[in-house]
Amino acid sequence: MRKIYLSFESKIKKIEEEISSLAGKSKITPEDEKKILILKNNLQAELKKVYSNLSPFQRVEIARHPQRPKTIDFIQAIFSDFVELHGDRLFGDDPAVIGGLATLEKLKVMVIGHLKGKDTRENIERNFGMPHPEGYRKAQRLMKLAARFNLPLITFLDTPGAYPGVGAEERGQAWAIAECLALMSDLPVPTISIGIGEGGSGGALAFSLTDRLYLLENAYYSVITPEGCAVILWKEKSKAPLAAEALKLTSYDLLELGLIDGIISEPPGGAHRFPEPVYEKTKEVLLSSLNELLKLDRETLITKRQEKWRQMGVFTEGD
Amino acid sequence: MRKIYLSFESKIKKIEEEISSLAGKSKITPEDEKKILILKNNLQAELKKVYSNLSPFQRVEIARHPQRPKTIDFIQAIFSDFVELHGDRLFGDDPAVIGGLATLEKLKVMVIGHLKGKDTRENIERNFGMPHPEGYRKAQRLMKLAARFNLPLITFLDTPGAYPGVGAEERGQAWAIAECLALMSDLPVPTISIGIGEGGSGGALAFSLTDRLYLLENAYYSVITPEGCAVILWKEKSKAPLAAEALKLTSYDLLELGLIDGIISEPPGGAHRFPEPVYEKTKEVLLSSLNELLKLDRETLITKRQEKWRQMGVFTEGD
Amino acid sequence: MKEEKKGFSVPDGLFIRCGVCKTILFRKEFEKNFKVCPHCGFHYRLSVKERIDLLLDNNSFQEKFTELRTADPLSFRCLKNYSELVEKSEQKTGLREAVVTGEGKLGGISLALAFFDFGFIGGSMGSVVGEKITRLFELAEASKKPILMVIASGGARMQEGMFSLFQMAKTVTALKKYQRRNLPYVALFTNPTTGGVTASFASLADIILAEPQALIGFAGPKVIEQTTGSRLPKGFQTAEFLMKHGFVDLVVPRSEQRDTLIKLFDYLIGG
Amino acid sequence: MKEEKKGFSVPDGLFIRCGVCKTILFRKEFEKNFKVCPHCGFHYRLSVKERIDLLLDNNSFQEKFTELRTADPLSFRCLKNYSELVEKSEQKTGLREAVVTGEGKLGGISLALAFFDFGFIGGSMGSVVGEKITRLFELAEASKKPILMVIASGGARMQEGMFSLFQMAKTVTALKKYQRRNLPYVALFTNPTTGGVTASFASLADIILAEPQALIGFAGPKVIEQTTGSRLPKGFQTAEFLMKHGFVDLVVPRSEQRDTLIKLFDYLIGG
Ligand SMILES: [Zn+2]
Ligand SMILES: [Zn+2]
Repeated sequence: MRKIYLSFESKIKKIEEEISSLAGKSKITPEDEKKILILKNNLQAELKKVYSNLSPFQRVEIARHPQRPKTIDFIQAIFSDFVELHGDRLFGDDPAVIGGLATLEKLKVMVIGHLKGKDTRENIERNFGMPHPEGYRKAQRLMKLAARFNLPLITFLDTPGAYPGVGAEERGQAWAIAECLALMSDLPVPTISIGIGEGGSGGALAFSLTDRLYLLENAYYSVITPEGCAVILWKEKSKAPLAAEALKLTSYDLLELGLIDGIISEPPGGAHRFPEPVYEKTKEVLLSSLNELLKLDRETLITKRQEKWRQMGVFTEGD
Repeated sequence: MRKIYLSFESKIKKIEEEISSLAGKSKITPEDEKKILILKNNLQAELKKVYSNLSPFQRVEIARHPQRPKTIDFIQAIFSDFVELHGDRLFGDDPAVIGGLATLEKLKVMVIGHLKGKDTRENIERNFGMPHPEGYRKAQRLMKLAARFNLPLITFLDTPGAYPGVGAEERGQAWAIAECLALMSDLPVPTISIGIGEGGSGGALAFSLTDRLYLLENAYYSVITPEGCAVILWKEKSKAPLAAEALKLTSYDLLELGLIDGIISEPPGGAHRFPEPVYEKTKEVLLSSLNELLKLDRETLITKRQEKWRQMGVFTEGD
Repeated sequence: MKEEKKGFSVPDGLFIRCGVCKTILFRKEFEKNFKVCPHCGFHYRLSVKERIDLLLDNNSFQEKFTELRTADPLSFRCLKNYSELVEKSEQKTGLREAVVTGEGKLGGISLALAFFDFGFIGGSMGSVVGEKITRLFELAEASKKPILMVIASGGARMQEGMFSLFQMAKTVTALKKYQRRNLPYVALFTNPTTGGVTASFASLADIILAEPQALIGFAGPKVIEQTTGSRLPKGFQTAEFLMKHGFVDLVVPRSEQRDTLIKLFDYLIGG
Repeated sequence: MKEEKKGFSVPDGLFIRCGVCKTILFRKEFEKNFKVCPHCGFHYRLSVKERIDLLLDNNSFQEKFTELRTADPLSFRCLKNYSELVEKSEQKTGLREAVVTGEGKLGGISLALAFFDFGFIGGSMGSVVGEKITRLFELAEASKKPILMVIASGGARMQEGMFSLFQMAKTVTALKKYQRRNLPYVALFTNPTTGGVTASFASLADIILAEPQALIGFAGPKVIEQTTGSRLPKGFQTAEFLMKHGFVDLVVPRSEQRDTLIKLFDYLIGG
């Protein structure tokens, strides 16, 4: 697959292309090898430089990178024996949401996530990871199964948002999301969310009222898209980078504000360039969180979750 | 509204028309009055004669009589302060099912029923009382409200059956009915069904897994329409009267077989001719049943309902 | 709503012109009619005070949680700073936030109450709105009171970023604890009810009433048109449309709202 | 299914011809392949015995409730009497009713089991089928066993009238009591699964698997065509269609059924 480069990766692109052109030669001289080594060092330095100075909007671009690993990649890399379960038993089986039974080391769990496609064809099929109400209702069904059969719930967040379309409105998008929230608020099993890419507003929130909420370093989570915010506040879509800044939507901002429980770091170059270490870290985080949460009795678990979400918000009190 | 006569009512029709032609004269002589009195006596005698010798299929015809009182008529005649509630919170508001809060004397209850139209236009709007899945799901929502707010549930049965259509299948007709049954099997409030007209198979059953099930005298309740049965078994729709006989679908048959809890009698001439006394009797039955059921504690109520339905069926045991 | 703006285009005269049906109306009659056009039935926006007058028993309302004040947790900067926006909204509406919460009576029934004002930053939910709604659920749970909420909101409040989004989770968590007690919660959706408020505590009410023609939905119609690139069907996202699609129990004009609500609460607490 | 009948049109030879794709097949190979056409993948009907061989651990099945016998509660009369029909079906299938119930093991997991045979009066549910299913739920509840049911049914059995219809209510009541214990129940829908069985205990399974191309629905396709007066869309009411519409978890070919079921039960009892 041809690599796709982001706007701020032009220098990286140049180095990587030089490396592959040298490495692709039919005869590689010792001279070439030396050059490659130097270029690789340069590449490392450049990746570090670029990726340690990312603007919020650049992180949004990384979160949206078409080659960033998707929920299905995380499922395949981290779990074994995945059995996908389909359908909401009401209207449809939303391809923008994937869910099923999976095994994490020896732990049996229920996994649910938004699912984007890997290419245009897949993205059209999966509606670019934007669920319809039936996606949220499929999730609700799986959540209830998880509760019934005592399976911890793990969700992966990766959506630009719930789909704003005629059918989605006709079938109660707002209700579908609200009912997910209601169900998760006292689901009697441990629940963990991992934001792996885009955290698009209510469409992402529907899967993240959990005991623990982590974001990959370059994932974002926002009340509104930077573009949408820019149009409303500056009347210009091009002001999206400003909006991204103002909205405090990066993993670092959100951790600092106390809105998420932790960051899963990505190598310089991002999860789309180096997914393996990200899978590994995600797995560690899941295992250690589950370990903690499984020690709690059901009632304590729910109470703690409710307390966690009870304290969200900043205001002053008293006249 | 012009009276509609059934095939076996030709003599009744003749007498009634003679009466109205006499009564409609601009000047009614004492002679006319005498004639009318005699005719009225004849009418009574004829109604009694015809209506005490009805064949099963004739009862089916009465149950389907377009002028037979509908669920809405029972609601208006028996209850006060009806507040209709709409929608399944999932897909639609099925006009073939009506439901809402109502007051029976001083008792607050939830009422749900199939709803046919009073004329062709209304019948098209209400799909001739044949629900789609959203009708059963609206009912489920109202049943849950009844349980939450401790309101006894009263259902009226009057449907040719659940609608056999493409959309109904696409949206899970079978599931919608099954979930009604599951919900009713342990609903923690008293539940009573009244079959007022057609009891069309699973479409009617969905509302009748109750503590008490009554049928109006000329209502029917059947596993399949007589016509459907005739086509399958005799390969001829015209054999419907034979099928109606074989299926044991009248209120009298069903009471004898122990499948219903009682019959609400209709005056000779039927509920379409004399609805008022039928409303009255229905109200009495509801009040006395509710009175009994409200004495039971929740657990006993549910246990008794489960035991009632547990023993349905006839078979032999032992080789 | 464009029509509404038009309806108020002659703001100070003896007469106003209905923006929808263009009829010239006596201002007094219009206001006595709770701002419903007597000609076309369009329901114009009401202030919180007008809502209270319309629905509650006289002088029964007692506001609660007035001590909560909006902070600016993101130090949000754009053309206009967030704190200035809040200040301006306070002046414009005479309110301190987009929702007024409290207790009051309706037909003698004690209720916990929330009234949204769309004029306050589009009735949007930030930390204070979320906290007030949450406290209202807690108060109602503790005192076993039924709840009535009159909604009018454009959604979560952008200027508090993820704090706003998480108010959806917070309010629903409180609601779920409340609903476990089998206490009734009725919502009245007014124009407009969209976004994060709809997708959280608002649509989880036991019974949902709506005002005629009120805009109700998750996404706003503009966003949908832009995303799908097609024109919206007529009547899309109106209260009547929502009822047809199964999400609204009843569309109730203002003249009947008080009576309907009294009946409803009577059923839900008396069973 | 017309195709199926065609498929068995050369019933005694060394070869048979697949009614769907017209390929000539070795009968032995076809049967070793559990009656799935190796060419087009069409799943032909299996007997209960073949199902048990396909799915369960060897010799683990023990039939239960064999003492139940069909009565004729309506003394049902038509061209052919009900009792004659039952007798003929017994002879044809070697079974005593349309469902075989019992206990057995699947990958070492003890299960309560039901297998329907469509050959016995269309797999229809009368009093005995209802009673067997009910007893199976009760047995499974008492012994805390997971349940697997392999469904094939045309619905309620006409010849027992309302007794048959009420088996839907009876079985669901037993199922609900069973499910309160959070014990798992998996159903495998085979061709065809329609009518009253679908509209009761079958579709309330926690997980629903289906065989490829199996007909699944409430109403049969003929009835729908007659009622609506229009032709049905292609693939309507197939297992794949049902999955797309949200009612089937997975469509699983015979070759994978045993493994998938073992995995599933492992998840549902091991959590
Ligand atoms: Zn007007
Ligand atoms: Zn073939």
